[in-house]
Amino acid sequence: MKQALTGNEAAAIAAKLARVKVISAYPITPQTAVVERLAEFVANGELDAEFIKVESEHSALSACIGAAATGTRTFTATSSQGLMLMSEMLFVASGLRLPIVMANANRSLSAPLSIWCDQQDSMAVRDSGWVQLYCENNQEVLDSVLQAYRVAEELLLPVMVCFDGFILSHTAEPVDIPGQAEVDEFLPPYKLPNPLDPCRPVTMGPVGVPECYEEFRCMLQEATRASKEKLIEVGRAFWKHFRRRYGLIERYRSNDADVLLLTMGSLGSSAKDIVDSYRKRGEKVGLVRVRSFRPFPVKELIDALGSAKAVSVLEKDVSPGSAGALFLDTAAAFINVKRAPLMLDFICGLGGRDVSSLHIREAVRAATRAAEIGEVRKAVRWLGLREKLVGLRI
Amino acid sequence: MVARVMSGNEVVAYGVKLSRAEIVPSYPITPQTTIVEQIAEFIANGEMRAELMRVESEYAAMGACIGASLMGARTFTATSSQGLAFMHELTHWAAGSRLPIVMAVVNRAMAPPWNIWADQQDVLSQRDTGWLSLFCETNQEVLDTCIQAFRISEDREVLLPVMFSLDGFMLSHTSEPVELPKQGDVDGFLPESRRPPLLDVDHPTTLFNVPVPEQYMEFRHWIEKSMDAARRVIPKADREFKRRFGRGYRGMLEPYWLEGAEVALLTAGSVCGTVRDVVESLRKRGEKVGMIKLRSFRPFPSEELRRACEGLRVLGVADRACSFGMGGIIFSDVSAALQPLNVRVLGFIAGLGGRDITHRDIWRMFKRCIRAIEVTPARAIEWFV
Amino acid sequence: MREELVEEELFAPGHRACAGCGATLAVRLALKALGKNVIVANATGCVEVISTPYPETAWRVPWIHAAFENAAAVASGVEAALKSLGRRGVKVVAIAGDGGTADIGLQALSGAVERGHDFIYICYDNEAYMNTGIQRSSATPFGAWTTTTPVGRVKRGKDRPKKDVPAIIAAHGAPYVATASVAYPIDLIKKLRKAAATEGPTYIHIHCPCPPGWRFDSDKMIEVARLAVLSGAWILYEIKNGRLNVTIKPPKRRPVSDYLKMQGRFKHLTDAEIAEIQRTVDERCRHLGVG
Amino acid sequence: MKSWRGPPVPVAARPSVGSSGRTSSWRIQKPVVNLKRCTRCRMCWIFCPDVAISFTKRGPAINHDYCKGCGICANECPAKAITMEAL
Repeated sequence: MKQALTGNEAAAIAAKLARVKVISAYPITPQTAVVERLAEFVANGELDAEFIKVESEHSALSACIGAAATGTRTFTATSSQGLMLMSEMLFVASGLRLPIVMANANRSLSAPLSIWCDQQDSMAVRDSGWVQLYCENNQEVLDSVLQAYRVAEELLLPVMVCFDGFILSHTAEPVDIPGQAEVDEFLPPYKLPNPLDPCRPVTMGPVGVPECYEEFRCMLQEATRASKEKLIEVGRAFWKHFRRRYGLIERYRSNDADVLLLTMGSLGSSAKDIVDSYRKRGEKVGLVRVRSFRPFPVKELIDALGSAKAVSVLEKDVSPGSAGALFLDTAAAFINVKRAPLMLDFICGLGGRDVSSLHIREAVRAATRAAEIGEVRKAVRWLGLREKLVGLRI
Repeated sequence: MVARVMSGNEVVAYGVKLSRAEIVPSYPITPQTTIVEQIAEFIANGEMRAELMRVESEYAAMGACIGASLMGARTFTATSSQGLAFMHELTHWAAGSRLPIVMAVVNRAMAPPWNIWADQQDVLSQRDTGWLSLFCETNQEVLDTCIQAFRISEDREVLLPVMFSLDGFMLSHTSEPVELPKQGDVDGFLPESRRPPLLDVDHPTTLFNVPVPEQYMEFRHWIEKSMDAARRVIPKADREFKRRFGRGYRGMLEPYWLEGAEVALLTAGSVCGTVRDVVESLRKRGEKVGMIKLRSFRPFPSEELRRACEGLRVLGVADRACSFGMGGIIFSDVSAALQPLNVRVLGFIAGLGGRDITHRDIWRMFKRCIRAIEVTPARAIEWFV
Repeated sequence: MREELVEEELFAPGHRACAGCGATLAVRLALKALGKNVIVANATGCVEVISTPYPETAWRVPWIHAAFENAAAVASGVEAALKSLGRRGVKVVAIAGDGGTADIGLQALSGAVERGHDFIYICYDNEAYMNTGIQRSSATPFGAWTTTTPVGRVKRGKDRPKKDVPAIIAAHGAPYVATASVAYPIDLIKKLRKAAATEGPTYIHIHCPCPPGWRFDSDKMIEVARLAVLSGAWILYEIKNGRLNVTIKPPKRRPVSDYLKMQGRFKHLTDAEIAEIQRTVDERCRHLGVG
Repeated sequence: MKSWRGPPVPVAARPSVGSSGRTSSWRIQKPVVNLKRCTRCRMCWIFCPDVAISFTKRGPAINHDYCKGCGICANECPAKAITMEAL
């Protein structure tokens, strides 16, 4: 049945539908409503689960690791500073191959302190071995959490479902909530191959001397690569049950486009409006939205962007001293491809800065100009900077 | 100049002593421990006037560094893998607050499985923090980079914390001959250590208040501008160091034997020494190969790299880390920088968790690059187990 | 033999601990007391590193190691999972060293105890970061040499007293807190059995001498541990629901110098410094009602 | 999952004796039990950190594969029935 839900509520309801057994989370803006709603479900008996109200995010993920290793389906949720505090444990969760699912309401990193949305936090932990899905709307948040459990438990990999803080987490949108029976059919109960059990003692997290360490890291890399096919397979299974289609990327009017926008998260919806307005004027502009940033859809992006003349990457994060993470990895995907499009990187929307249609149009114009002159003079640019504030010359 | 045979960790301790660091908050973690033990020795024997804070965790170590640095004291800390990941939230904070702090990262693999040996996963995963990130090939370079790091970090145009990396055990616990500069010369090279405190009862100020969305982005852009400034300051500091002490490291990136080279291998850290040997032996056999030693990972020297790769057909990037679900970490930055040139780039991931990268491994990497001149490789990123 | 001492060995021989290691003996005795139905969450430290080189392990019970500072947090996750699975009769045990308990892991421990999880937290206290090479921790006693509190012209050993973690945990209202020593195995095993029988968070702080770290010959390990108790430097007590009861009262306390003189880490102490340590030990014994 | 090389079990290990091989190579002296003087009080068994002493009907038996020669049993034996001798 359809209901107006915020992103936080969508994530909480998805966790309930997935019949999670142990929730371990620490409140942090803008993720708090996820924790509050789950606490109500447990208090009202709507969800039979243990809710550990831990004393820090580092302990939040540590408790999830303990619970998942003991053989229960676990869930946690956090944002920016919390994600950074638990970043050491992100490596441990993926290294121990525990299928933990986490909802991350994207929020910028401090200092200076900011509670508003950008994707710097989940981007900063892209090397940790977690599958990372970025959602465009609250329906996708709910659906991605359900799909995340299938992907996680079949490949023994933790999955992070990211959605924009406030823009999605606190904005209500109509969301179709599937019935419990349908979800039980789509999502079988949780079975870990080697749980912590006194009847079959096992040692988890031993010392790995150089002679065997690299093999485990190689297996983790292969598992994250294998999660591409798994995400597609689970997306198809989801279409069969719930009639909503999800893949690694979303292509919007991109097949014959000369200029393409490449972005992630809720920025995709605003970009679609701009694409429509250009298309009305007969200009071949399209959009590709990356849903799965890890595993990075190299082949899919080569197919989707290969035919375009120029691509403008719009991303809400930057690696200071280099460029945006999406731009870096997309460039890496195209490095040995003969006919690669020209690429421009636009850093925008940091710290909750609004990315208006004017900014997106500026990105399209820059890409069109680059396509005409056939080269890119300045690859990395910033959109929406207010010079007056700090007397900057861009 | 006093020449002595010293391990990488001892060298860092001497570098910190010569740089007159004042506050050293730190928490022990293998293989970094002998740095702090040596500093404790100096202080206990009155050779060094500094406050060694034995904090209860790496998270507290970076917190203490932030407090000390904003009070104007020259601050140093050192850590490895798990410790660096544990203080990750505060490394972002330190860079965002524009505080000059110098940190030695003795590279060690990330767990699990639990491993204390060297690879670069820990420091390369810190690429978005806003810290400058330098790599060292030899113990001499560790000492010189440590001293240069204080000058770069406290430069008015940069004002960003700097982390410099040395390979765990391969450098940290391996002794090499090192020349120790005299205290007077180092004092001449480094600015006065004491800066005005930002918190002062006479001029009460609030630090790090909350910028609303209309103000936040400009602070991040300021960091980007300081990174651009650092692209000038790092080579300048290196040249100035060479003028005073006779040793220089070609700034952010050192091309090695690229004259007439068709293929080159880019890497960072102590493995560069091995690559130099292999380049030499291959050159004797008439192979047109060379090496590019990456000294500064952040800021990433894109222009210098493009200039160095002008004549190249194929560039191999040997990453001692992996961004799981994608591939090499340095590989992505190199690919973005070399976009305009049509240089083919191959990524290799090798030497994780202390596994040696042998001459044979590097020889095989060069072979793959040479073969890639004609044949486009199926997979751009290959795992060298 | 007393019925407390069961034959079963749940900690296999062949682990890599140094000869005469007190910590491994503490863990061996603890597992003997608790039996097979336990799940161990171990923090990084000597015991973890010496017992689990992949692909072997010395643990004959389920065991998980995540990181250094979260043994108590991982344990609370395991306990919650067991409760949700409706799994009865399995006791969750968190094991960590003094650094992992008093310093880097104190927050996770405090959180887990305050939340009232049903688990036992065992701290094997060898009074410094031995795994990383004998650096000072907050549990290192006053005056002791370590590699980060060296004895030099200006500074001489640790200049702060030992952190009293059992008191901190008791202040959380934990139902059962006790100190133990490897030199008194029966007392140790009885206390662990009491902890196992107690519902809710319990804390056992075991004193474990470390031959390389405290600088004495390995064969004297038990003797040093015993002397710590006989001289009052280490007091064996239990706190049950807030009421303190000293379980082993030495008939006539030995001078603390007998204990200090056996260990190289104290050999630099002057008579004045030893007298100062004697004064603090006397005061603490009077405070806890030990003769 | 099939395409993975290496053991499918994630980073885990099954319990086994001798987790790091014969640690007996570490010792420079070894305990010798004089069964006549031994009173079967088991103090040696209880205080052994390496679980290298087991009890048979005839008294304590030292497992020389894993005894590291630390000397605690000899030092603690009330009847002085155990002496440490050169290898």
